[in-house]
Amino acid sequence: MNLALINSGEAGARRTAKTWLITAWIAGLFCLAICATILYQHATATTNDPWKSPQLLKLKTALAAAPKDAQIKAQIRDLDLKYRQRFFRRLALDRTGGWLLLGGMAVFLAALWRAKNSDQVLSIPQPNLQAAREALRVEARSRLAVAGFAVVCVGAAAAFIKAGDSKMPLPQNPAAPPVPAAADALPPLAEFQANWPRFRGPDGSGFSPKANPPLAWDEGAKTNLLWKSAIPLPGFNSPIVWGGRVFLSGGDAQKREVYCFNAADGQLAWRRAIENVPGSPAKAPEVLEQTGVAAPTMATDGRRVYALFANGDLAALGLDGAPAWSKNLGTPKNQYGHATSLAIWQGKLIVQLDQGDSEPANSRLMAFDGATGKVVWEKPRKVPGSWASPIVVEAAGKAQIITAALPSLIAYDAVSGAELWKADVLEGEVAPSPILAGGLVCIASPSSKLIALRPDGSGDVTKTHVAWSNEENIPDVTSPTSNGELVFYVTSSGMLTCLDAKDGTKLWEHDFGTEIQASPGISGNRVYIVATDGHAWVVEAGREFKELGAGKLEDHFFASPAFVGDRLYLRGNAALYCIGVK
Amino acid sequence: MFRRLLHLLFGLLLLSATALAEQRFPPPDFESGYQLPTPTTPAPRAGLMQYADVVVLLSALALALWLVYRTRSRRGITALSLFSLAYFGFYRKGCVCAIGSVQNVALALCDSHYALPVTVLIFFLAPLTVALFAGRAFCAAVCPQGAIQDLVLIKPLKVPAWLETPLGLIPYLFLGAGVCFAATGSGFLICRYDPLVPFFRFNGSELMIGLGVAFLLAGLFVGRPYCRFLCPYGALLRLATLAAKWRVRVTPDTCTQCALCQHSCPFGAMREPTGMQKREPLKTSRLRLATFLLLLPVLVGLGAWGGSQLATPASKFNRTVKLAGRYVRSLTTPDRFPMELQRVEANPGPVLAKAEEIRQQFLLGATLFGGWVGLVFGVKFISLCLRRNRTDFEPDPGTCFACARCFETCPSERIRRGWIPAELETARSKE
Amino acid sequence: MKIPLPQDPLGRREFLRGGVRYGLLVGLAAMAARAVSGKRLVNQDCTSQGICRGCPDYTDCELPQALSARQAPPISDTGAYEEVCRIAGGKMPSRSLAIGPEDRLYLATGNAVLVLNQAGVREQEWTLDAPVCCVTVAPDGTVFAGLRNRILHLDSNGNRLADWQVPGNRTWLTGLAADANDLFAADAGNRVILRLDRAGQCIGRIGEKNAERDVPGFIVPSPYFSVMIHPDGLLRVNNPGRHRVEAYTLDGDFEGAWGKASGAVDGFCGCCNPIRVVPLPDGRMITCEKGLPRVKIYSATGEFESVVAGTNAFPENARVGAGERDADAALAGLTAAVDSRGRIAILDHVTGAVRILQPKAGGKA
Amino acid sequence: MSTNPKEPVNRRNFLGAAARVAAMTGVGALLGKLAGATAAKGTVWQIDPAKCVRCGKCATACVLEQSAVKCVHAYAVCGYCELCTGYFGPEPNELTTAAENQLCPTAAIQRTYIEDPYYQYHIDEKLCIGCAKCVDGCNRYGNGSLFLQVRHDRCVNCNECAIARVCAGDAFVRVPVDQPYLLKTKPTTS
Repeated sequence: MNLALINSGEAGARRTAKTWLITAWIAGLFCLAICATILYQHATATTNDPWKSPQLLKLKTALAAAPKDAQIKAQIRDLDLKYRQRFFRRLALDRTGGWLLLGGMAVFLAALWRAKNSDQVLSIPQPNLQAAREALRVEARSRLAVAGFAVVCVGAAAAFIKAGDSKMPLPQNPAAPPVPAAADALPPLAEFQANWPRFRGPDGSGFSPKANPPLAWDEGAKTNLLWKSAIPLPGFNSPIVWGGRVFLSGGDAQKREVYCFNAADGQLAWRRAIENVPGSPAKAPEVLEQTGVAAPTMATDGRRVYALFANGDLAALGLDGAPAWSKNLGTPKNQYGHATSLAIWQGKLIVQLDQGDSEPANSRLMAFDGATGKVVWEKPRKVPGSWASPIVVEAAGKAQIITAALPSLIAYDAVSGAELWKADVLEGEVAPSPILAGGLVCIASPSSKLIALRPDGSGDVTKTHVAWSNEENIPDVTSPTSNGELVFYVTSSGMLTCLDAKDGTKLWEHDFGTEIQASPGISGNRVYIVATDGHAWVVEAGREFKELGAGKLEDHFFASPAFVGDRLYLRGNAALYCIGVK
Repeated sequence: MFRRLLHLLFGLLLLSATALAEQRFPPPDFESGYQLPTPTTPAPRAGLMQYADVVVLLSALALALWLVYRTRSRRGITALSLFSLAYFGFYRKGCVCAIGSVQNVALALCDSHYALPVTVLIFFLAPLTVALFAGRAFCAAVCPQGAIQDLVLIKPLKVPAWLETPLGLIPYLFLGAGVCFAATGSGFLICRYDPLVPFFRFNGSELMIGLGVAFLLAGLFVGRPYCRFLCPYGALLRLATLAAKWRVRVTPDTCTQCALCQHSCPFGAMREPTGMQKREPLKTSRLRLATFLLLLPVLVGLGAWGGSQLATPASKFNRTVKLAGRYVRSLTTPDRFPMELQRVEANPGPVLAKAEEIRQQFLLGATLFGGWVGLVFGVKFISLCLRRNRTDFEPDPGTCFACARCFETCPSERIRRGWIPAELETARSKE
Repeated sequence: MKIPLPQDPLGRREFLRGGVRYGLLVGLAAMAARAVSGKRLVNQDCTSQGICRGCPDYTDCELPQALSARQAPPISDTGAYEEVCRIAGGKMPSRSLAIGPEDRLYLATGNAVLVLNQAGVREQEWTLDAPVCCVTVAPDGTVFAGLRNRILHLDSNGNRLADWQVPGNRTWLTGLAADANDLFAADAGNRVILRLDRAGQCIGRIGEKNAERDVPGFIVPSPYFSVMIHPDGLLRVNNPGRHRVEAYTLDGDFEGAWGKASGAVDGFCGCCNPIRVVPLPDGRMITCEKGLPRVKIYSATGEFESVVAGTNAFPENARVGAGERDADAALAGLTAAVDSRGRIAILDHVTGAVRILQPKAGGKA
Repeated sequence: MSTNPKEPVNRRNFLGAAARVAAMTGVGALLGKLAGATAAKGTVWQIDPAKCVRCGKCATACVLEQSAVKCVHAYAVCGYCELCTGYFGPEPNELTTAAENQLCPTAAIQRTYIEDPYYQYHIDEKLCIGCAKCVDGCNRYGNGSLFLQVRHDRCVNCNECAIARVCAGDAFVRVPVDQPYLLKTKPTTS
């Protein structure tokens, strides 16, 4: 039965349908034409928008080179006008084109709709005899299709996870400054010098030319004490600083740990116990309480931090605290406990491991590859135990490692470990470390004299290369410090002496009258002296004594100060202190 | 109310106080009597006009209900569609719409900084409430996106039922993703990837215009592709119609089972009477149902696990997280566009902390999203095993857009309207 | 035959009853949810997601802390000067710097004048009742502090000796200079230099546009205008709109000018520079610029000599455009002052830090 | 709850009614939860000039081909300079309105002489594309009297602003519809 034909004549309907169809075609073509025009305009115009046209830019550069060239000016004006007109023409076309397109589409749809309607033949569908079976099949297929779609979704998600690199480049502790990705390249020298990467600063002389900490502080009056953070385990090592983090180690008979504090707020960013070190002795070494197991100061190359303990455990950790490698060097035989700090040079970790009471016994100097912990070279040393820390200096065209032990000051080539020169100038228990002062290596022979040597010799230079020596107020524990021009040193009883670095003449002395165990340091033109009882003085690094300021903290201090930026970091027995201007 | 009044008073006080305190560095003292112009500030559409939109929305919804249930007029529905397209589409430029409002509601629920405009809440709730009682009248003729697709539908082709089922799941997934992104403050995905809005504005990115053209071209042959296979609000409405009290009924009288309505529906929404379907052995279907019921929690669990894996890569779409990541990378490798990093570099702490917080939110959000995806699939499997008894042809309320096309093809309706003589019908029934 | 509609139309009574029931349901649920979730006020922060309520107020903005926390590189690489000391800034904007007896620094910061010793230790803090725009120290050690339209005369301990109101509703003081008898005040609002005696009486107006006396007039688009007494006895005033430094006698005769507009190192960059000119004891002059923040030295006759500190020494200052806040609260800018030993102190208005530079050893300075 | 008395109460109707009640309870709960978080006033997008870093994305990221963001000139803040760094490029050839001297790529700034030595700068909004070149010049060196604002005669107020999404300074904020501009000059002065 054909119901539709009841309403309209067949032939008439066909004719109308055809008319509408033609209309639809025309409208459709019209729409296409408009689309094409708009697309063409976009394609030609977008690259030459007045603000990004390379041609215009080139002309303007040319004009800057030849400011008087009227021809270039004319060209710029023409081109500028042309592009601007084209740009605004395009905008206008887009607007009107939109409306025209809308109209065209309306006509197109209406015509198609009419064509379809007048052509409509309504007929009752024939009953589908297969319908029942098909329904079941469709259901089964739908289930399959849904399952297939689920698989597609899982695949897409997996691809998304894989492409999106599910590691988040965010630090775990947002308060801590993020750690630069461990790259094989070491940080530049400037960064090394801007930080405080080892015992007594970049070159081991306790001198920072650019740091600018405050002149005065007082814990009681809460002035210039930025923060104070308790240190979990004791240790006599000094803080080192790298990239907004302060590193320390601490330990007792049971545990040895490394701590990292955020320089910004003093929060303990992480602490890592050094344990399960291969070959580590089960028994804690016998050490004096005044030395402890964590006397050696740590070192860093900006990629990892290194820590050495009195039981011979040597560990490398990432800046985020992740263990890199660790090994045991054998417990050094030392009647007080091992105290020599680590040195670092171009990614190599330098360990001076002197031991034995009076007889030399297995003392050695070792260089490790910082990244892997492999021994690069190792040199035996015929010296007994010492407590001075090595420094690495550039002198006589070589990188030299200067070590001090009874009875010699010995220099080694940092690259190969070959011995360069030695000077038998030391006596007593060698604790003060050597420094470089105005091109001379300066070393205090405990309580006897301060000697400066020219570091350009070879072989035994005891008789040939001593530049000067001075015997006044010589310290027994602390090391001297120098800004290259002057040398300062302080005795345990609190006598500060200033010498001219050139010839060793004494310029002045000043008695603080209190016990001082921490080596002094120089920041800019100021000498910082920290006494054991928490008093501190800031003295001008000048040829005359002039006190610039003073500080007071409620703690006991043995560690050397660290200067970074506008701050001073001090390790007390109980806590780490950050001095700076708020 | 009282609080608001207080705020107003306080604001006024503050304003006058600053006016007194303010003293600007004086501009040059012009000798020629030049007067300083003031910059123009063309006003936005007045706030009250938003409520006009609400009134239009509610009236259009009521009118659509009336047209579907009382007059049963396809012509009326088409006319209302044209009006909605003109008003909500070309006049209001497609913003704000019910589809996008889902995200505003999600954001308002999760972010205490965001104030949800009342009008947006009404745009979200009104069509949903209507759907709870009377089906998708909103889709029929009020939604401009639906209207434009309905109007371009010229030659409907049938999408095979097995294909329609999985494609019909996409809206649920899109809804989940859209809510997850909005709730974490990472942006409005649904608005960003609405392919039809660029038409209303005569403007848009190349990608979105291209997508829109593709959808409209497909819409010439496939009924409402966006509504059926993408629209997340449609997914919500589909859920709401499960509870609908009134449903669209094709025939005003008894169904003659002529199947004309099934053929007339371009959206595959018409369900045939179950009497025509073959039954499987009861045992098979029960076993299958039991399997899928057991599978449901497994799917939800798996989905949740998978979702949690998505959290980190997905969180990188958040601006703050992206910025924090760029900042961290810039510490080792220089950034190509450092201008954006300036505000982190000045003070990285809060940004990094915020990024971490958002990442945690994403962990929760993505896990929930994954569970939701598992649930959608599991429920779909179960529903494919269930069979309801139908004696007549009737539209599936979830997929029916109440477009009124089927009414006019029903012989009984045509008789009711007097388009064909009743005698013919009685003659046929005697046959 | 008329077939009825497929569904019975909904009766009015039934509709109302249903409406009331569902309405009650929704209301109850809403109240319950509200009670459970507690009251929540929409936060009033301006965030990209949040809504900003009320008029933004730019004037009361403190300096962004983050800015002051940043560390600018030391000045050493460029020019003949090197940085020897840096005094960190506070939270409030600093606008002016003067150096007095014993090389004390007088810093106009917020509503106060801070007195610092050479090492940067704060010795005194004189809190005044309005933001201090400019400060100078007279040869006798007393201090003049300029508020927007007032001048306070303070003794060396901050006790108030006099408080002069400067008439005119456009008055906006930005620079002061004092010799033994007179006080010169740069009024940026009226584009004039006022000459005041020790009683606070205005005894001369210098630099107003006057064709007869051949005075070109000052162009001062923003509150950066200063006056200094040169060792040769003339006044030196920066005329930012003309990109030059002008010389006037104490009586207001225009004596000449030098300077040119250019982004190159020997010119003054942007639209309105220099913002300050400070003579050295030997007659050479230090100029400060904003936009490209830099401090340079010109000879007594205006030939470019050297750069004291370049743009990269003031990264924060270079980044903060004046327009980041209301122009009144213009932040960018530098102020220089010279102490008795020939060292130059530079105040960075943005960070509030003072850098002290001394001539490099062996360098030509 | 309100099943039609004429309809038989079968399982399907009962389930439907129960679902409706549950759904409406959910709607109520949503309303209650959002009760304190709604605003009767609508919001529009605006640029906070204090945060704008002049990155130039306003010109390209808007959904409108010619951006709804345009430069606004606060005359009261302007210095009326002859050498305007918002009008002239760096190191201008001459201080004239010739194309080679202008910074604006669409020549949307009109420079007019007022009196010696002052010039007025006026934005021709039809031409401005919101590229922020002049804003950068003016803020870097000058008073910052040129700044960007969303112009509400053009803005379609998208639910999610396409520029806000990419804004380098995170300067886009939603502001109440009755205070739609964040101008540098306040409406009142004493």
